[in-house]
Amino acid sequence: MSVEPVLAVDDLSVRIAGLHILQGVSFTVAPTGVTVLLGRNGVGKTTTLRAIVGLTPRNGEVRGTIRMGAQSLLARPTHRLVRGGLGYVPEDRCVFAGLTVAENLRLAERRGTTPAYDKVFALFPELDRRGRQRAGSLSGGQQQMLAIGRVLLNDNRLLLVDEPTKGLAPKVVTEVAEVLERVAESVPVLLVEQNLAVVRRLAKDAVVLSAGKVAWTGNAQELLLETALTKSLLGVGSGEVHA
Amino acid sequence: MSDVVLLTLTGLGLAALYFLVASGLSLVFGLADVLNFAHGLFLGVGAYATWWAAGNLPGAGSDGFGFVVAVAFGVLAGALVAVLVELVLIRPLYSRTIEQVLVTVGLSLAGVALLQATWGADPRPFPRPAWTRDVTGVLGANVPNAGLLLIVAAAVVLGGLLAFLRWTRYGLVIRAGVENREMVTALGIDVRKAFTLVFALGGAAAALAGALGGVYFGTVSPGQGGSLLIFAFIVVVIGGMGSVVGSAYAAVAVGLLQQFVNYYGTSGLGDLCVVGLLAAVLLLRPQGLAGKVAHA
Amino acid sequence: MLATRGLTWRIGEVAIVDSVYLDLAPGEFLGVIGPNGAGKTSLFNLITGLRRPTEGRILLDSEDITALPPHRRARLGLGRTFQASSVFGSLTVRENVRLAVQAHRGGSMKLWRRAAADREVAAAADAALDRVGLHHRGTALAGTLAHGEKRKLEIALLLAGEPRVMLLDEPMAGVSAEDVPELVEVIKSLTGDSGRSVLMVEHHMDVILELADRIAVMHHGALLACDTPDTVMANATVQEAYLGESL
Amino acid sequence: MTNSVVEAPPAQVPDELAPGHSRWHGVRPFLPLVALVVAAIVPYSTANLPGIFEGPLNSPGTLQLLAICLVFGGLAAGYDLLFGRTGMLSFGHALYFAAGVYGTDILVTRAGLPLWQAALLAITGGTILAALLGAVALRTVGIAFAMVTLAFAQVGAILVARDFYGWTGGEEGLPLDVSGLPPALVGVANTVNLYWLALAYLALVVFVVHRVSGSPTGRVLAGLRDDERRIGVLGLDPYRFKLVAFTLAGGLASAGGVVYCLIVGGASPHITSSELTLSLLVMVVLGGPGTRWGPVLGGILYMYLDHRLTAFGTSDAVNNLPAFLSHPLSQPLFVLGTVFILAVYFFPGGLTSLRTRLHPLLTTLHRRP
Amino acid sequence: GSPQDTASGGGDSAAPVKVGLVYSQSGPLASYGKQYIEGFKAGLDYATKGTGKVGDRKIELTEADDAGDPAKAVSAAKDLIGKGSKIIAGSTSSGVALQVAPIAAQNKVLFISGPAATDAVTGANKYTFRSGRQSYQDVVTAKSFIGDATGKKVVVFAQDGAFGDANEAAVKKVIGGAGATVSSVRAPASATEFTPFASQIKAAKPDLLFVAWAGTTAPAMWQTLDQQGVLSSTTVVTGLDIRASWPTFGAAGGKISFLSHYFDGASDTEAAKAAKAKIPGGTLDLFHPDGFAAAQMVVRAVTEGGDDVDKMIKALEGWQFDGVKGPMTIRAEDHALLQPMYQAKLSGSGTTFTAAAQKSLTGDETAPPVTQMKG
Ligand SMILES: Nc1ncnc2c1ncn2[C@@H]1O[C@H](COP(=O)(O)OP(=O)(O)OP(=O)(O)O)[C@@H](O)[C@H]1O
Ligand SMILES: Nc1ncnc2c1ncn2[C@@H]1O[C@H](COP(=O)(O)OP(=O)(O)OP(=O)(O)O)[C@@H](O)[C@H]1O
Ligand SMILES: CC(C)C[C@H](N)C(=O)O
Ligand SMILES: [Mg+2]
Ligand SMILES: [Mg+2]
Repeated sequence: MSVEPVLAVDDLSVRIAGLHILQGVSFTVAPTGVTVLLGRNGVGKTTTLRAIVGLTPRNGEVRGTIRMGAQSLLARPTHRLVRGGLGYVPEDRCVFAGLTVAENLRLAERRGTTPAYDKVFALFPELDRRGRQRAGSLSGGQQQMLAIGRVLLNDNRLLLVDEPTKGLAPKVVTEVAEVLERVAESVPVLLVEQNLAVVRRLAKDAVVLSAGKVAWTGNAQELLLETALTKSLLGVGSGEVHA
Repeated sequence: MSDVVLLTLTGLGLAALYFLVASGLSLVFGLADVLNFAHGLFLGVGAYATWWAAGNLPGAGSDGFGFVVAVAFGVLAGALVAVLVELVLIRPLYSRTIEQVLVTVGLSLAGVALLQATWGADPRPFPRPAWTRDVTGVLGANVPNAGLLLIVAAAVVLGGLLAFLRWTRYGLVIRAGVENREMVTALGIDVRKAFTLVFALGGAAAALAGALGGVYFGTVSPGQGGSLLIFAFIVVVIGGMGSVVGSAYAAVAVGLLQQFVNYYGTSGLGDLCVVGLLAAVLLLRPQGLAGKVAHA
Repeated sequence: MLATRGLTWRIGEVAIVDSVYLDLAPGEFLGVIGPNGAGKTSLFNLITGLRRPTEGRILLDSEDITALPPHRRARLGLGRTFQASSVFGSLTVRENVRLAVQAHRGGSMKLWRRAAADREVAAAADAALDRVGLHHRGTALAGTLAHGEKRKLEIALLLAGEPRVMLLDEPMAGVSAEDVPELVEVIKSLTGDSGRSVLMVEHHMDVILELADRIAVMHHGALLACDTPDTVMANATVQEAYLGESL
Repeated sequence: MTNSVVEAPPAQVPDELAPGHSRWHGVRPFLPLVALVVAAIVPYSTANLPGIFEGPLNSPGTLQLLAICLVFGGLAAGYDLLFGRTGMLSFGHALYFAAGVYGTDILVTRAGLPLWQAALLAITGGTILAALLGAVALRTVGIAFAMVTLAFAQVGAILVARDFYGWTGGEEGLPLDVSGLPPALVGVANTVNLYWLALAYLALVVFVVHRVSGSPTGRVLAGLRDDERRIGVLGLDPYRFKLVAFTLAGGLASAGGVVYCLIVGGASPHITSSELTLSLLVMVVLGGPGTRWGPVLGGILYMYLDHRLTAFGTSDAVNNLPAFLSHPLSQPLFVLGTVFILAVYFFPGGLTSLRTRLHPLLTTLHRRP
Repeated sequence: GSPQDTASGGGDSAAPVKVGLVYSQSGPLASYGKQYIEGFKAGLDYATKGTGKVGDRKIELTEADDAGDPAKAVSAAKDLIGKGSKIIAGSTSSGVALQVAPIAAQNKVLFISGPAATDAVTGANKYTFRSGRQSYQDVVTAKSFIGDATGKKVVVFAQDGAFGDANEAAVKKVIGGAGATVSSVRAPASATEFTPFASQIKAAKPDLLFVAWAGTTAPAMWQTLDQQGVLSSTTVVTGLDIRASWPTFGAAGGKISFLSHYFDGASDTEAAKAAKAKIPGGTLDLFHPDGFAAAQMVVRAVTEGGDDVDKMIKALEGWQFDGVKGPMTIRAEDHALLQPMYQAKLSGSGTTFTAAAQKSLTGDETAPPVTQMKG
């Protein structure tokens, strides 16, 4: 590919508390569309995303290079990275339980830009209706909507999204997938996802991790078509992908 | 009648002092989630800095505008020390409550000892305007002016803090940051600054309490802050942690209760009643008067 | 076996759970579906006693358990998993399960015994770990497990208690595609023997369809339908409110 | 504020529940015994440790200091049963200790009971007090619990200060009337017996805490520390288990009070202060919460510093420094406070974490021929 | 062998005499402690005529800090006794004195308590002496302010606890015994707001108010009594504290009648001149005489008793000597130290205050009743 990638991860190693969790991971994220990061539980997908946004725990150690355009991301504080256009939706939603929904959203507003409330409320009308409810009392799915809504308030150069459909009702899964699809039209997305149906719908490129290393990279749709490959990499035949 | 007026107004003065001490504590404890046992040190710094300024700082003095300058200097010093403490000692320890306890306990021991090493253990007369020693007649009661000064100051601090929390974004950032600092940074906010600010405010409020406490007690001594602290803690807890308004209600309740029980009951009963009130409030409403229900 | 009678939980004016009548027969597998926020987790919280209902009763073996605290209900054979994994993070995986086994078998209030010496507990715990495929992680601290592994540990904790009625709150959420079939097998095996009943919330429809004898649909706190999978899937409201157009 | 739940102490697997796998596996169980024997024969040594102790190891002054340290080692270990192992942050533990001290003192001095009866009554009383107050306080959790326990302890402090019927001696304290005591516990020449008594107390507490932590109940306590709701859903009543831990710890503290009363020869209101509870917390954190030896070491070190720094402050080494250094350094509390702060940054996880942190160094040294 | 062999003083006639001084070098009473030790050193110099020796034997002082904590004091005392000190002196606070006294008796060493004011040290045991005044002597001095007590109304305002109890009891005995009706208003030592107590006192309309209050809240207490008009409505008596505290009375200072243990200029004895010449700063203060007297007693004990504690006791009991305050007598029956006491007035403003003696009372006039020696 001749196009400059928006994100280039090279030889990324992460150690936490003595465990060598990522061992020389390299991949790139294309400037358009969704790149999906796949792998079984515990291979280090979340660890990878967190290393990119600079959220490796204190007792962890990161080596290698991560670049967005010409800029190195390592050793820059998270809030700078995010203000520079790196949006992050964490795995466990991490909404602020003690704040109301509206306050959660207000917090995500960035100075200097107009927050796109209309866009967010169009996608998730629930968030508008529940503005005064404490986020901690939202149902699991509602919290996920809030977490995604929060990053969509702003313009981003790259979105990192960790398992956004986990625990969502089928209908909402579809909706989230649609949202991400639309978002991906304007912003590249690096997505961690277990739901292969969602992957099939969204993903352009795929990176498969296995035991802390990259096991496969390439076109996502091709991956899903090749039953043998998906079976060996992900342990499921593409036919078994649940609808 | 004049007894009741006198007890009420002096009780409110006492409440104002508690509130001034508690407000900074509540802010730091409730918002930054730091059980700050070094709060007494900030009080001491404020008091000693004011005392020092009145005697040594050009333009400052013990009366009129000079006194205002001296108090301002004290408040500034308190804020500065608090910021330094936050930057150097607390910053690496957020969300490690227990280590914070160790550090702030250490700080309060070392800080008070340092004050004592520098200025001695004995109380020093505190510079203060002459009118603060006088009384004002209210409905036949001789109400000390120092108490009235405290009430005014407490009202101003309460209003200021509420405005800060309600109308600035910092309030929101801080509340979110207490829950999950990481996630706040992941929204592109430099949460560290907000927390430093909380400490600065907490330190300033404490220093003001220290300076006005000096006016009230007429002296300043190294341990003065510590002795007020236990009631301030009680006020913070009764009021509901982190709720400035709650602290204000609780301070009034505690101040009046103590005053009236001490007058009509036997000695020592006032303190017991306050402790009893604390236990009762916590058992019936563990989140404190103004606290919200913690979610399961 | 388990029944709710007009179970209602209100916060202010809003009914989060709204007059739910539910009957779970011995050995039955009842799937619970419904949009996010329908009140499924809340229903579980009411049944297990973490929340008190504002109205209605809960019956276990036709005995009224509405007023019992959570631990008494658990003692009567009610076990659950949590939607957000809640395991004992500072204990090892194995200790987690041993604790659950011990809680179930009684004898937890023994201050002067050596816990490690109880071979029966250890054996039962290892069996439970084997069953969810976590044996090799026995010595890891539960807090450091990856998400999917925590879900399995949750199930192991549940298994250890040998409950008669199990409430599973989205056990598949976050489990990697590969492990889903395995976990489905585990859950299936739970119900095969003895008259054990299961109430399971799950958004993975294929899993629900594979396991459930009947499906209850919740919507805005109320029970919209409770019927065989085919009937429920055919229901237009369910289609519209929950499933949407399939991917 | 939502976050009213106290964060559990840093995750530590209780030694007893952790898998054992070291080269020392075979020897380790005996190490505590060896330590006990060594500690027991210390009074036979005339070794001089200049700078560390004022006199030789067997001098009364040194033994007295060591005895106090040992009692606090035991007290901290008992407190850790609450804090490090069950995750309960009590700010009122000093109350039960004080109940032991004042109970013994009052029963011996004011009521004239023989020591063994007084001790028995004091310990029983302290334990019952812990059970009663615990039963009330445990209706709350987190910071609220900490504050209710603090409030109870504060009531204790007020009652002692009030000096009802002259029982407690108020702020002056109550010297112990030794006329009815066994002669072996009285007099400077018998300090060694007090030392052994303290050692026995420490050994008892460590043994009990260790035993309980490794028991089925201990497992539940460790679970409570992580997730109380989960324990309930597993079919166990959290309240009962917490009350048992609270009562047991209270009883151990009362027993410590009896020993302390004998060592110091009286009671003074210092021990009812909220600072003492706070120091217990500091001791445990200094050593390493939830570990077997951490709290013990923390308690011993804390008390050692607390007593010895007064001598350090007046030593020539300090006095000869320039004023801006010698003035603060001659304040024992300044040095003590500074030590805490430094400890947090230099030994995070407590003294016991030193072992793991030094491990790489030791192994490299070992490999050298 | 024995696990612990106590070093013994030995009978070597040229060996130094070990004297242990346990007092507050740090903590809240550090200033009192400082005066004590300055006084002690001056007294030692005076009593040994500058040699620091008794006969051929040097007096070897070992100082230990108790930081105001009896537990630390007991440890220090045991340490010193273990190392062969036959004499312990010091105890800045009553709590320390009361807990060290039994240690002295258990180990048969001499204990000379310092500034600790509690009456309970007197007659505590035959090994215990005191070098300062006791609460009872304060109260007798206070009584001298009202002349004939018959029919007068006296109120005691004191803090809760043993110090307050002792003062209240003493006033009831001394002034009440002389025909006055005595009532009391008590407040917790931790109180910060004194209006309720001031109101109670005012409502009682006393002829004499006796205030026994120690601690850092004292200035606030005085200010409140002044503001509520208590000071101007009756005779108010209290003890005069150290110089550093004088400015904290502010305007209230002039309205109070002070009883005084000592202040610079209260006496003009030989000892006082010697002490003044010797101590740093040259101004005597409240507790310098206590240290000075303690040193005189130590020298006397060693001179007459050598290493024999029983002989030391014999030598001290009934001994009369000239201290800083004037003639002092150690009463043989209970070791009370009979000494002059003073009435004083404070004047001045800002930071410069001076005390002036109004009257001095002799040791016999202020003698406490004889107590039974307890052990
Ligand atoms: N703070 C930590 N301390 C110790 N080990 C950790 C920590 N965080 C993660 N790990 C370990 O790193 C490995 C990778 O974890 P990670 O969360 O990145 O996996 P994942 O691919 O996101 O899995 P999942 O699909 O379950 O979310 C796991 O084995 C996990 O136990
Ligand atoms: N404590 C509370 N206060 C206010 N509203 C609450 C509270 N707890 C739950 N709710 C509301 O009740 C509704 C039901 O929540 P519940 O968690 O039971 O949903 P759910 O069916 O489990 O959803 P999901 O599938 O997303 O987990 C939600 O709208 C939620 O916001
Ligand atoms: C130093 C003095 C104030 C001593 C005090 N009177 C006491 O007995 O404790
Ligand atoms: Mg993950
Ligand atoms: Mg749910």
